[in-house]
Amino acid sequence: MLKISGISKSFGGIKATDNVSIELKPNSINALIGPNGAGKTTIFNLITGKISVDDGEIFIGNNNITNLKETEITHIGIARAFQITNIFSTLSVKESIKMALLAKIHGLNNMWDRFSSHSVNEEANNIAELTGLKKVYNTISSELSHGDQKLLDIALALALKPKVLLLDEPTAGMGPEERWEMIKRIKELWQKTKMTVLFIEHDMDIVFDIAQTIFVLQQGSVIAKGTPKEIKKNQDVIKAYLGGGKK
Amino acid sequence: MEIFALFDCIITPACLISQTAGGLKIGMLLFLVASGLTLVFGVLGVINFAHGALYMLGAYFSWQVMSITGHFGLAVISGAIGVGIFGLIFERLLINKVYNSDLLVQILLCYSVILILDDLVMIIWGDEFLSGIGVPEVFQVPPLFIFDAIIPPFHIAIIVISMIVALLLWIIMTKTKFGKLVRATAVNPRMLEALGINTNVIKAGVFMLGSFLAGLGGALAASLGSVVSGMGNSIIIESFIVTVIGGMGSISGAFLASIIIGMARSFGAVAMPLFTDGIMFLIMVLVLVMKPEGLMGKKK
Amino acid sequence: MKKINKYSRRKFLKTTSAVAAAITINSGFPAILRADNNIKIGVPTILSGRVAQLGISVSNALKMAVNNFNNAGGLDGRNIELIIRDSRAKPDEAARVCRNFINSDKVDAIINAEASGASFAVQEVVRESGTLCLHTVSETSRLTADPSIRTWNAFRFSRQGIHDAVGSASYAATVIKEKGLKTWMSVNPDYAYGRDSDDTFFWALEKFAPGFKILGKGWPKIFQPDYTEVITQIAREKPDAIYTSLWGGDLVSFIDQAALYGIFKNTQLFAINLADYTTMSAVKNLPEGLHSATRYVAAWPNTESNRNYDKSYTDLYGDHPTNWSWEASVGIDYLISAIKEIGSTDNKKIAEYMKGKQKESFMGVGEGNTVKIRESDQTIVDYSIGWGTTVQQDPYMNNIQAANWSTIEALENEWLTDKGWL
Amino acid sequence: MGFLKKDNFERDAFIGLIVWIFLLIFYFVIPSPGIHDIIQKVFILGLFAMSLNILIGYLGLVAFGHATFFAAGAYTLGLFLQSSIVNNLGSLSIPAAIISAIFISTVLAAFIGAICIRLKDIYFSFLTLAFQMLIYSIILALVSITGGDQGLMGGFPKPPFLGIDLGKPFDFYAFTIFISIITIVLLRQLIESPFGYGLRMIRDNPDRPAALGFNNQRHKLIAFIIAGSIAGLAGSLQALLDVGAYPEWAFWAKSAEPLFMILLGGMHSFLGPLMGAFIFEILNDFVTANTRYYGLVLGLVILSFVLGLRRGLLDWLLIKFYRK
Amino acid sequence: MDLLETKSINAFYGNSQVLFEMNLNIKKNNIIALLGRNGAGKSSTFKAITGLINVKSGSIKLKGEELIKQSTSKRALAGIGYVPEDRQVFPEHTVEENIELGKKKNLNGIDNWPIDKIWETFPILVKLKNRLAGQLSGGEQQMLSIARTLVGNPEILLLDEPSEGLAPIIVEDIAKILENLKKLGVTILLAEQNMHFCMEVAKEAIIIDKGKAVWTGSLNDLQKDTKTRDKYLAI
Repeated sequence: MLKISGISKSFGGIKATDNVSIELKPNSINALIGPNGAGKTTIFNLITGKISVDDGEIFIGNNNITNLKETEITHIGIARAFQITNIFSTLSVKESIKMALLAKIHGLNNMWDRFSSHSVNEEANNIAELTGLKKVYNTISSELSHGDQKLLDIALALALKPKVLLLDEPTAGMGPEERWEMIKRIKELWQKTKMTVLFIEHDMDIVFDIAQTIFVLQQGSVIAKGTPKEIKKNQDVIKAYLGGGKK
Repeated sequence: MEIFALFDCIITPACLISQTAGGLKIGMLLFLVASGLTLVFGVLGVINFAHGALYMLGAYFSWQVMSITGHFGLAVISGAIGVGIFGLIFERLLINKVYNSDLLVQILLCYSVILILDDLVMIIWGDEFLSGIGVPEVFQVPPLFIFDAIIPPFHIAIIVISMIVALLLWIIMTKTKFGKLVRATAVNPRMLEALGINTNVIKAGVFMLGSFLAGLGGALAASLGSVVSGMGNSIIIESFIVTVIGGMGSISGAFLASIIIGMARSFGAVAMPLFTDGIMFLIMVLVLVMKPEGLMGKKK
Repeated sequence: MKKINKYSRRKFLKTTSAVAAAITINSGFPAILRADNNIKIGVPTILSGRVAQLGISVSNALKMAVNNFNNAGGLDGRNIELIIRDSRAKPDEAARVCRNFINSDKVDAIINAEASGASFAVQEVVRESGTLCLHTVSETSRLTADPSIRTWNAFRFSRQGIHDAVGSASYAATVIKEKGLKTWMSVNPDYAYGRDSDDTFFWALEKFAPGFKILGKGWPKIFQPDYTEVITQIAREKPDAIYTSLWGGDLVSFIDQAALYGIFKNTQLFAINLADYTTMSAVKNLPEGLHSATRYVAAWPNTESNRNYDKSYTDLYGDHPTNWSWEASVGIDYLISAIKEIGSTDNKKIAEYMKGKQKESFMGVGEGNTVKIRESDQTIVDYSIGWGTTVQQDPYMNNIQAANWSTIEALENEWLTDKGWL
Repeated sequence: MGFLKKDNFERDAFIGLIVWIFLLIFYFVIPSPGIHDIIQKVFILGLFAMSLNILIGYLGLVAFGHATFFAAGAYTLGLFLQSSIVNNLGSLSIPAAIISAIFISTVLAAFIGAICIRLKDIYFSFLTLAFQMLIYSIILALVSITGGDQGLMGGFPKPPFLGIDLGKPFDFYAFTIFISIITIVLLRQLIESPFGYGLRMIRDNPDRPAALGFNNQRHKLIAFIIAGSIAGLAGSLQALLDVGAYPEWAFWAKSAEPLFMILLGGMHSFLGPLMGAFIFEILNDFVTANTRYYGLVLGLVILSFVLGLRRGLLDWLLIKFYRK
Repeated sequence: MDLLETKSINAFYGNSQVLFEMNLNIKKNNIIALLGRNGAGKSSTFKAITGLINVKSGSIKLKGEELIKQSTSKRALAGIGYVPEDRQVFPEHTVEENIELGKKKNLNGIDNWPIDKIWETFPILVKLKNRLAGQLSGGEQQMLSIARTLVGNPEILLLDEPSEGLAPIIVEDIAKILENLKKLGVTILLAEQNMHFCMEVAKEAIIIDKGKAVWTGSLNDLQKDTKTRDKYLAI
């Protein structure tokens, strides 16, 4: 579904990602892990076109999306939720989801209809149900709990009906119970929508619990990939996490 | 537009020198005011629209001291120091409340202070313009002739004073502990806090220094002309032009931009006498479009 | 130093009276609630900001006249009520204030004490409403000289640029002859008044003393704090004479700054607006022998009634009248005598009365010390225009020469013809 | 009358109509021209402030040179009606003048906006200010066309059209308020449309829209142009009222006025700026009638709003009594 | 008495909670490793102690004195020395100036760290004295950041991931300096992901996970306790 082949990116001479290749199967759920500063978020930014690729190519299905504009890539089928919650603070949950739905169909150029009575209402409702935000449907985003804000961020991405969904630390900043709640939700979503999911996560319990394939990143390179079992045993990975760097 | 007049001027030493000296003097007086503005912005992130009103206060304070003591130097210094103290009170009472507010709130706060001060000085010192504090007697001498160009010694004094202020400012900012703290506050106040430094004190000090500079500019302006309510309103716009052209927060940028504006005024008066203001705004538009961070500003 | 001390005491006096004035200028709100049979006169003017002195000196002059009228019993017991409002020098605000006077306060007349821009706005309001209007401040000739701007119900009591220009030029011509001045420069504020003044002065000078040469012109902005760029040009060109229509604080700054260049040693300055008490006393070390028109000085016209006027004003307000004061005084005198004569405030009758009316006045230099409202353009003529040299102390002016009104009017006609306004 | 229950255009138009009729009745009930004058000006300045609030309140862009478009509208209308075109158009002149005023300010806004929206924050503000002052300098310099500092002098004719004679106070009152209400209803439609919600989205989070596949810059530019054209309309109405146009309207201090109104009324409620215009005008009338220290009073009022209430009056009322 | 004691700290970034009832007890003259995976809350713990993030409830005591209501600068003056993870040197100040900015005496007016001693301890900085800090390498910046905090005579040094992103050889240098500091009696709380690095310098360790302290003990024990390691540190 998503194929990244040999992408590299440098910032001021320092290689943030170095010849990274990742391939995701359709309808799979995958994790991207690695120590701080390994370049995980950079890879997300490269995929979504937020920053340009120096070298290498990225495909969704058969579409080459390398260095297209962020908006174009979004329309082709990649959506993301952010590490630092990235929502619209003064809009309600309902309004926010509708905005995302309208953005998808270029409906935001419409000046002649009322936003409140616009036809995407039902779809928005579905997405809220799916993400469990129905109970806070009319709450202003800034007043939501942290967990719900995270869910809203994901709901915004879902509204774009992406082929590939990227989640950057969906459980960051949550209490232990909230975390599992969130993970259950994500699992459910993935099962229902049949999307391809790639997520970044630090909580290894979570990673091993839901990821089918895990990619381990260190200092800009993929040092290992495989099933949770394979990864747990991988010596390089253990060293990266416990040992003194590239010794 | 009289391009030929400009050309004639540039090839005539008398014209070139006198216009250059004139432009330098205009620019240096402007620098005094603009440097305070850019300093306050650079460190506190506040657009102090009321900076011009502080300049006006400097003129009034020095006029008051002059009328009591009759001593020029004392009048200028106490005008500047008076405004510095006023600035400190202003910062403690009002400005520090809007450090983290929107641009709009900062602007409106400062604008309300302009409105209030403009009327207050009229209530205190009367509606009519005051006569200014005049030029000290030592400078009431015939002007100098350099290659046929006439330059009043007092203008040289103003240029020298402003240059000295610029130099002192440079020394304060680069050589003293206070200056180092100020520059560090501008970059990373939270780290400085973690090193045990109360940045609120630094901020108040910076605002005081900025106000002092505005007051000094106003006091010197009072020696060259009348003192009147609302006199800050034209200088504040010019100071903003200087600040933007030089790069917001950059003192060396303000120095460069002040000279550019001084020269634009001086030679603009020869070439396009009816559009000298327009020239300044045109430069400002061009700089913002081509290099929004200003000539010496840093890209964010 | 003594001078400054004295000066500041005077300031203090003025400040107190200004604060008192601020409290007494009170037409109340909302205006609709007040209704009586007073004769109401609305005065839009500038009371705040840097030209507040304009509005204050007009208000003072008007109050002085109105109090005298009211104390004398008014018109069959009807008093005149002045409603003075600040427009803050904004044309749209002046228009709004006027509409309010007319519509809400139902004023019988408007005495317009606005500067030029706002005066044109007031003119449009009264053109629509037909309210009687006396312009007493704007000096722009066009306000009454251009027939397309005139209206039957508006009269001009303020001096006019073209009159001043002719008067100035004829005086300058005598100095040119005497001192052999050949080369000229001019420094005028960069707005309509300054440009008109420059235009008309040199136009008229050409008639009186052709053959001079203009070396250059400076156009500082109004309220500009720094005149260096203009002064360096003058210092370089070394003209024999300079003409300037700068006024108030700007003129003070210009003279102070130019004196540093030693410019007035060899150059004659013709500053049309210098002989104004405030301006004269504000200039540091006033150079000797600058030339100025008489804006208002007690010494000219050299008559008993003029000195009396100065005295009664000064006694009341602790300060000399200004140019704007005399204009307002003459205006309200006309209005009061019209009301008395006619016995009502009928605007058509008053307008009829004023047209062509000759009236004795302390500023009059016509036959029997009269001024006249010329019928053709409803504009004051025969007011005193004098030129002389300035001196440091009272009476502030020496060797004053009066302008000749027949010359003025003859050249004015020529100018109007040139402009296509006649 | 089912449409009244929903949030829709018909309802707003209906309310607008009711308000208009109410204000017409008011004209005769309270026959005070002074109050009528204030109401007219509140609507004109309200339009000006509401147009700026599209940028400030809904888009989060502090535009500092909005009076540029106000002045452009005023001068265009004045010059149009002073020109000989009026002779040819006759009774069509006034509608044509207003349309051309809107057109010229729209074109100007498109040009200035396209350059300004590329910048952010304070740089955006300063560039709009610089453009405004540049245009102010040009108005002053082009004396032969604009009359320089004295403004357009000598008035202009106001030929009646469709039986409306703007020379008559009632006609002017009814016409100005009618045009304003129509514009406000249209503006309401814009703000409540998906487009309008797009503005809020950019304000709340300028980075996110791109990740939703949405073009920020184009949206901003369109909003800037619409705001400019409404300011131009407000300017043209003001010019009709004062039968002239003045350079003061292009000066930076004029741009500060709608900022005050937005502050006083509230930037987060649709009618906040209109309410601000009302407070501003009443304050203006009351203060100038009672003291010449207008600046002192206005300054203290603004200060108390900035530091005390911390929001506009309508915003405050809505929070206190409605949203809780 | 413990030198530093935190009790039931609940801390937030905006409205997201990062620390949950965090308890720490640190004794004097020691290097303690604060271990935990990425995002476990190590940096947040430091920021809560220095007052850089919002602590809604709990207690932070240094030498028995309550700091929770104090501003960041007051806490620094009281003896909290903080070396942030990203070093945060002032890039446009020279090395010497950076150190000058951190210069202060401890609360008793005693200066244990005169500048000369700094140059002795960090010889690598001596020749860089007049270089702008922004031009230094990561390792040099790390040394500078530590030195800058030390001249302020802190009671305790909060050192956040000093080895992060540095080449192994530099990491060794830093380890040597920490050994040295330990000998000089400096109390250090050392946040690390890299357990290997900690083994060299620290004896005691605290593990935090999901915003809570979950394990305390000696590093040697931890080395043997694979179960705990797998649970909290390994993959």
